[in-house]
Amino acid sequence: MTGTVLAALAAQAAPFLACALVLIFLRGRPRAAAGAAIAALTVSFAATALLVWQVAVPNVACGTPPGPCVTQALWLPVQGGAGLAFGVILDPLSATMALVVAVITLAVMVYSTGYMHGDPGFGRYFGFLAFFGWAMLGLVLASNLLQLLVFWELVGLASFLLIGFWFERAAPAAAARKAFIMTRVGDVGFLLGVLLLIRALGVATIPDVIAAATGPAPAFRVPLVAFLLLMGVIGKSAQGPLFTWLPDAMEGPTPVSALLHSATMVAAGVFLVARLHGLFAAAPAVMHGLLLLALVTALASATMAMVANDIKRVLAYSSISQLSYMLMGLAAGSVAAGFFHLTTHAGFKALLFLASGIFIHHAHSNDMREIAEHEPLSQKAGVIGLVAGSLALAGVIPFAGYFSKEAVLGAMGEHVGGVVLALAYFGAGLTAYYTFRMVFLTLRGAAAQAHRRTDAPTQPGPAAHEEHFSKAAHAAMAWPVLVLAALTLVLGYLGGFFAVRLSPALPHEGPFHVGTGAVVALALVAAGIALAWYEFGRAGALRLGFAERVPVLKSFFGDNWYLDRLYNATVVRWTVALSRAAKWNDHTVLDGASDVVAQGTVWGGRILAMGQNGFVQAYVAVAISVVAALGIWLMRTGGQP
Amino acid sequence: MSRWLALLPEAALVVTGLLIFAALMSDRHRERWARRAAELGGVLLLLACLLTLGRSVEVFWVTYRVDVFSQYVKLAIAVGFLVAVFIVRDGAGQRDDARGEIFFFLLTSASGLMVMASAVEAVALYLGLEIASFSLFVLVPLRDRFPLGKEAGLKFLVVGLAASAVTLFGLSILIGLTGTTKLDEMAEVLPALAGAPAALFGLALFLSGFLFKLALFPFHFWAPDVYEGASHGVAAFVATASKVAAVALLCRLLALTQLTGTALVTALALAAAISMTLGNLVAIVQRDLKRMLAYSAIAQAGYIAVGLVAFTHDGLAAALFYAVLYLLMNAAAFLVVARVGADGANVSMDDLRGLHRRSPLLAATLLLALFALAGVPPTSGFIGKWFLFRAAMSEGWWWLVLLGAINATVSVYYYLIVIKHAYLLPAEGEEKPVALTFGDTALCYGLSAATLILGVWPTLLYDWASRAAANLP
Amino acid sequence: MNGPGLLTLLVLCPAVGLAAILAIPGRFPKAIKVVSALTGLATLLVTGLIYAKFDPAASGKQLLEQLPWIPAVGIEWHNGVDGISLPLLVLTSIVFFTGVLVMWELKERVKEYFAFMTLLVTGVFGVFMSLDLFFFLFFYEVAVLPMYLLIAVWGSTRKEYGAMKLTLYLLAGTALVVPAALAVYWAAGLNTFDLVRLGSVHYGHTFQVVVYPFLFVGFGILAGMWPLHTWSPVGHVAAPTAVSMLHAGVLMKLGAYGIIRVAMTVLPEGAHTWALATAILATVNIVYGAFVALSQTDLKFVIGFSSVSHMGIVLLGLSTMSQDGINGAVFQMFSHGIMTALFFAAVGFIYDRYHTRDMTRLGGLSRYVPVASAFFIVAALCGAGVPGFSSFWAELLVFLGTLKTYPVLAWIVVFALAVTMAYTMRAIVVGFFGAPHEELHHPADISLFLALPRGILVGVLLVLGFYPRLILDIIDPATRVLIGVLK
Amino acid sequence: MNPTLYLGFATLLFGIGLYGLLQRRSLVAMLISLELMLAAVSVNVVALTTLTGHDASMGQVVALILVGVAASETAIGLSLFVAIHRASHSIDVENLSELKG
Repeated sequence: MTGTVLAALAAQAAPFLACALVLIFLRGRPRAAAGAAIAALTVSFAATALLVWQVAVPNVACGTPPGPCVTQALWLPVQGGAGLAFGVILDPLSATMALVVAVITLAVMVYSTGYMHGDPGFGRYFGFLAFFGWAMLGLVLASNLLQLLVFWELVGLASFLLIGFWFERAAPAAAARKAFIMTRVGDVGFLLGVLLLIRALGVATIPDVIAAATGPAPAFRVPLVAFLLLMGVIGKSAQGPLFTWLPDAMEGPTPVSALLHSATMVAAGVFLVARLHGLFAAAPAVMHGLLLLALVTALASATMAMVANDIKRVLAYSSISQLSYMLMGLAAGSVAAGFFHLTTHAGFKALLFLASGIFIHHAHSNDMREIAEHEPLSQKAGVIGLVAGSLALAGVIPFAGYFSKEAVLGAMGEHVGGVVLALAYFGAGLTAYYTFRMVFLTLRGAAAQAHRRTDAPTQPGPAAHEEHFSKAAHAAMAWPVLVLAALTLVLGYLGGFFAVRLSPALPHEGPFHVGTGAVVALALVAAGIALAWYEFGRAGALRLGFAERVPVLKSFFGDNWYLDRLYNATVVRWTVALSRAAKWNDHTVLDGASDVVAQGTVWGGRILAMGQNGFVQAYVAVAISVVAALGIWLMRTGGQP
Repeated sequence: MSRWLALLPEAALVVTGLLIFAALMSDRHRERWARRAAELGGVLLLLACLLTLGRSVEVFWVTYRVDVFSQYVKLAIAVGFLVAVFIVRDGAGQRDDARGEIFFFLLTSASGLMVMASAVEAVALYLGLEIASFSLFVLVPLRDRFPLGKEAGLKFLVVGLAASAVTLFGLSILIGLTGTTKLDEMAEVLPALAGAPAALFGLALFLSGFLFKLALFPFHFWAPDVYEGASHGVAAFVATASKVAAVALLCRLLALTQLTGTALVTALALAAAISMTLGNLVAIVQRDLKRMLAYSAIAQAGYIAVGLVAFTHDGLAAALFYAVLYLLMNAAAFLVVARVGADGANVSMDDLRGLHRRSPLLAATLLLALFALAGVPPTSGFIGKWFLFRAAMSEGWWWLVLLGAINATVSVYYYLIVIKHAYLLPAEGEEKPVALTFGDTALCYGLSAATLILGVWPTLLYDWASRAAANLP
Repeated sequence: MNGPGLLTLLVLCPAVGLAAILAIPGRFPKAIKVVSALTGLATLLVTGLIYAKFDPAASGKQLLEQLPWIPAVGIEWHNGVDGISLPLLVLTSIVFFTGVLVMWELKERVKEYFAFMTLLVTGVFGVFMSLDLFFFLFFYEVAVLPMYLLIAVWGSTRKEYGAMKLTLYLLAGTALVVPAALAVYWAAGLNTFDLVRLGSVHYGHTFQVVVYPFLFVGFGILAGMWPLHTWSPVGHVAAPTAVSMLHAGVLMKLGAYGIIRVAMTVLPEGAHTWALATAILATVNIVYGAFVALSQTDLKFVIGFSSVSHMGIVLLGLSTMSQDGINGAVFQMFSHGIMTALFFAAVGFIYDRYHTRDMTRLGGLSRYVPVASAFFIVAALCGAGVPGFSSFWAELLVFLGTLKTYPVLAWIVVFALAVTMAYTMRAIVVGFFGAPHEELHHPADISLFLALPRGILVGVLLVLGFYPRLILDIIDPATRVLIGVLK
Repeated sequence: MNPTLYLGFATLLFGIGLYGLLQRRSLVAMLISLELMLAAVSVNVVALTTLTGHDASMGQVVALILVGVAASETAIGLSLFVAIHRASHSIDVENLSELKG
């Protein structure tokens, strides 16, 4: 076992131990709990940093058959194969992703010490966060597809627990349930895919799988497997038909949204595609389907973001559409582009959430218009974070988002082009529009006071526990925001780094070039921002978007394109009906049948009992006649039956 | 001289008879003296049988044979007699002026049964049967605290006499065909005639008297009425000792000739099937405990017949084996009945309510006895039925075995209802605890222990049974 | 021919405990409880010794002990364990021990209760170790019967109906098994009930095809096979906590074990002939159970039907006749045993405190009894096949096996997982999340002592969930032997 | 001469007795019919043993024994009937059908 492997194990072990410690012993001791969790994640952070230093920077490629990058031990004996070995895989991709996860988790934990201050479930909260940290790192470093699936489900579990953290309120509970079930629908496909792989290969070590898929004669139907695996991706990364759980997931605490539902967990799907890019590339049709699906999702979620008034929902929709962009990049064939966007997005989207968290915490409301009424500008860190993040999200040069989105669009330009490309660009414009709609709605409240109903009920300001809300807590919330804000300026320059390490196959991508595409994109972004300014930003703006003016669109966009209604009207209703039918069948038909048999037996007894009618002569008659009958029978048959 | 030692049990019978007779002569405490005498005699009988177990002689011009078979059966009868005497105790439920007589007639009946066990001559056999029956004909109607005792007695009498007439008619045919009344000589002649319907019919008619004692369909009708009508002790004797004798005699007669493959076997199989089914189904709807036990007895007779239809050594051994087990478990059940209904009145399900608190010991005894009757391990009923079914299966009676197994399941239903009353339902009104003498307690423990031990380790008894079966012609 | 050893000792433990309990006067309930707990501890200890002496590497039966019992009919006291029965012995002693602790607060008729419980356990141990067909069925029924009183006396909802139904169903099962067993005995013609020797005989094809269904259905009833499963939810709902634990946790395994040990081992051809049919039945079990559970409101009913569904996975694994499938099935038997025990233990606490199990009348429990709720949630997640708990691996293996033998069924079953998740989430969210009902009077959270047994169960689930080889390395060799027979 | 005639006669007698046993309502009449059945048996035995060349004495012994048995069962029967009559002032079997089911 080399040092790197040890480091990888340590990175996973620390949060796991912290989680166990906190959940079992420290639930009632907030400070200790937070301390343990943060300490653990610091360890993970150091370890993953070491990994990056040892693996990613020198670019230790992971050849096939698995070179030194995979270290594993037999975990599950299965028929027809060496059995499934679990371990760690160490290559630039996993190392970098691990670092990203560690950093964001750590940042969010620090932030949470302030945000969750005084919450009765404080200890439990940090236990869950540590649990998530463990699961996510495990997912990233998993060397075996099945192992990855295990952690995949565990992060789902963490998501369930954290969305439903405030379980006493109906909404979070329902949201948590929805999230778990919906992602499970996708995961079922994932599981089947993995099962098919194991059945076919007898192993599921990632490099082997890729080798088998890209080999001359794959032992399994690659497109089928790829498709099934994508189901998992779609569920986890909230794409296409299965995205509606993500907006609801915003019922969780804001730091959770920042960590799980924008930066890391939902990106797991994207990570999986990058991880298995070889396999997916071997199924071009599926990849093309993914590309289109992602494109549709991107635009659709953008439209939804244009009409939402809940700041977190806006961010959620934008997360969906950004995830789509990552997938588009991957689908277009460039791991580097997709993963690059994942990294930058992790940074600035976490930043946006944390920043919005500051406002929410301040105004005790998610509604941007209400936030606007509580001197948002007083929250310096929040403002900085929100603006920086928005610039990055909108893709304004020189913020991180610009470079990564350029990379994605550039990669698409290389491979697809045409209408698809055009729409992708258009989506970028929309992004800029709804992002700055958010910014203006949130921050430019004062400018619009004049034009708004004066009799608006003004919120009673910060709530009770604001008073004893310590300075330390404020700092705890401010610092991570500022750090991430700084990162948004830095991360953008990692493009080359990723290109070299993740897509060596595509040399020409080199350091990302700024070409005509970039100009177009910037132009669209500018247009989007301008429109947002006109509608929301300028003094005396109506603060009403063009989409919101059309009632049909407003309700259609605002209601997830009626997808939830559709599901409730079809899948959910059918399932419930089916289960009712089954229940009826069980209680009425099956039980009824057995009861009938029992009753029948008893009735048989009653009837036979009538034979014992009390008349002795009848008894004798029966006896004698039976004997006589026997005699006759004997005579007839001559004694042989 | 030593060969006469083999007749020790019979001697014991005579002595006991005289003792009881003398006791009845006395005019003060005659019941008590009679009981003492009977108990003493019972013990003597038991010892005598144990002593003579394994001897074999033939006396009285080869009409009376003492061998493993006969002594095995006599031992069982002795046990049955002794237990019955215990259960009778002070003869509660018997007409006051006839309380002492119970013991005498029980003894005569027992002696009849013992004669049956040893007789190897048809007329002697028949006489033994009648002695056994007539004593009971006398005892049953002498019932008190139950208006219908006489009716029960009448039904017993009429059905019994009819059966005996049929038996005799069969006997006459057999005599006519074989020209002898000695079973051995018949055994030599019959195989030649085995095919002849007349011979089979004669045999069938001759068997009917013993089917009557066993209460197998179609001669079962008397059982429920008599069990319900007779006092507890008498019913117990009818249900235990005479059952064993009947089984034994059926074994002896069926072993006479090779019947396998004849229509008679099919007939017996059908009788067994009907008995099991009818007994179990009708038992479900009974409320009176003794009547329920009567129907269960009909079903049990069916199980035993399942073993008999195999007509193999295994089958006969299993039947003899099960007969003894059945004697013990049934005795336990009747003991509970007799003690719960200590005033001599019949016991209904509701009288059992709250028994587990009124007398845990009796409740436990009942539980074990009923589980044994239902054939549930670790009680002896399971292994007994296992042997019976095993034997039947060996001759390919799979449908009979399947039916038997299903019947066992059905029977569990009504046994559990009884157990439910004893263990689950609270007593209405105040719970009156059940008084038990030391003897009763000992008997409860003894019978329960027997049921359990034989259920787990039946080897010894089964060996005797199979030796007895091997001893049949 | 080696005489009685550890296994006999193991089956004697509860028997002796039973005797001791009977010896203690009923007015010392505490003493009786202590004795029962000690009995449980003793069984744990002995199973520990057996586990220690057991050599996973060596395939085939071990710790054999053989002793002529009724030579005349070829009945022997013949015991042995292999990789299939060992986990089940361990399971039994764990569930028994925890079950006793769970019932610590029992008030009424303590003596009888623990007496019957130990009797039940005696039977279960006997079945899992017996290599003689007679004693197998002997103990099998010993285990089945005390259920009636245990449920009818100490149970709750429709207890008499549930108890009677359960008993009759199970005995009907044995009514099918006994004739079949005897038929096999005579067909072999060795005058022995020794399962090993009976298994070495080759029976005629027709015979196997005809007799196998009797054995499969007969045992299958106890394993909760559709459509003869209805006794199980009703019985579980009626039964008191520890009895539900033992019943769903251990007794239902007797059925599956019987199918492995008797039906499949003795009549392999029959097994092959009927494999598809049984697999389809099992699939119905899984899907149907999940759907019914989805619309139940009584928590125990939810668990009951989830048990039906999970036992379906066991049956499916067995029907695949493949190594993965059978490995998974046995693993699932173990893990489902622990899981259901935990389930019922958790619900039992809630029922004791709230006197209702209707999830719509509960709600928000996690707020007031977080630990007790956590136990339920853990069990539920395990049941939903979330990784990190042992069931995940078991189900995975079964699916693998099925995918090989019956791909279509595998797809159906895997997609049914979504439904499983749905009813699990429903139970958790409706019963334990959401706003606490105000009218409920909320008790104190579960005491440390009562949490202990549940904690043990959780521990087992987690450990095996983390490292499945702990048990699979034991099961696998035995399965290879079985596969060899089935070939 | 051949036994068939006697056999036929005996069977007839048995049948008559049976008919009486089943048809008559008076207990005494039923008892008499039973006696008829036993008599039929005696006829049978004697005839068969005598005419089929076996030793006739055996048959006659059996017959005598049967007479004795018949006598004893009559005694028991009649005593019971007396008791019944004392109790219910009737010996009609129809009235004795309380025990049923």
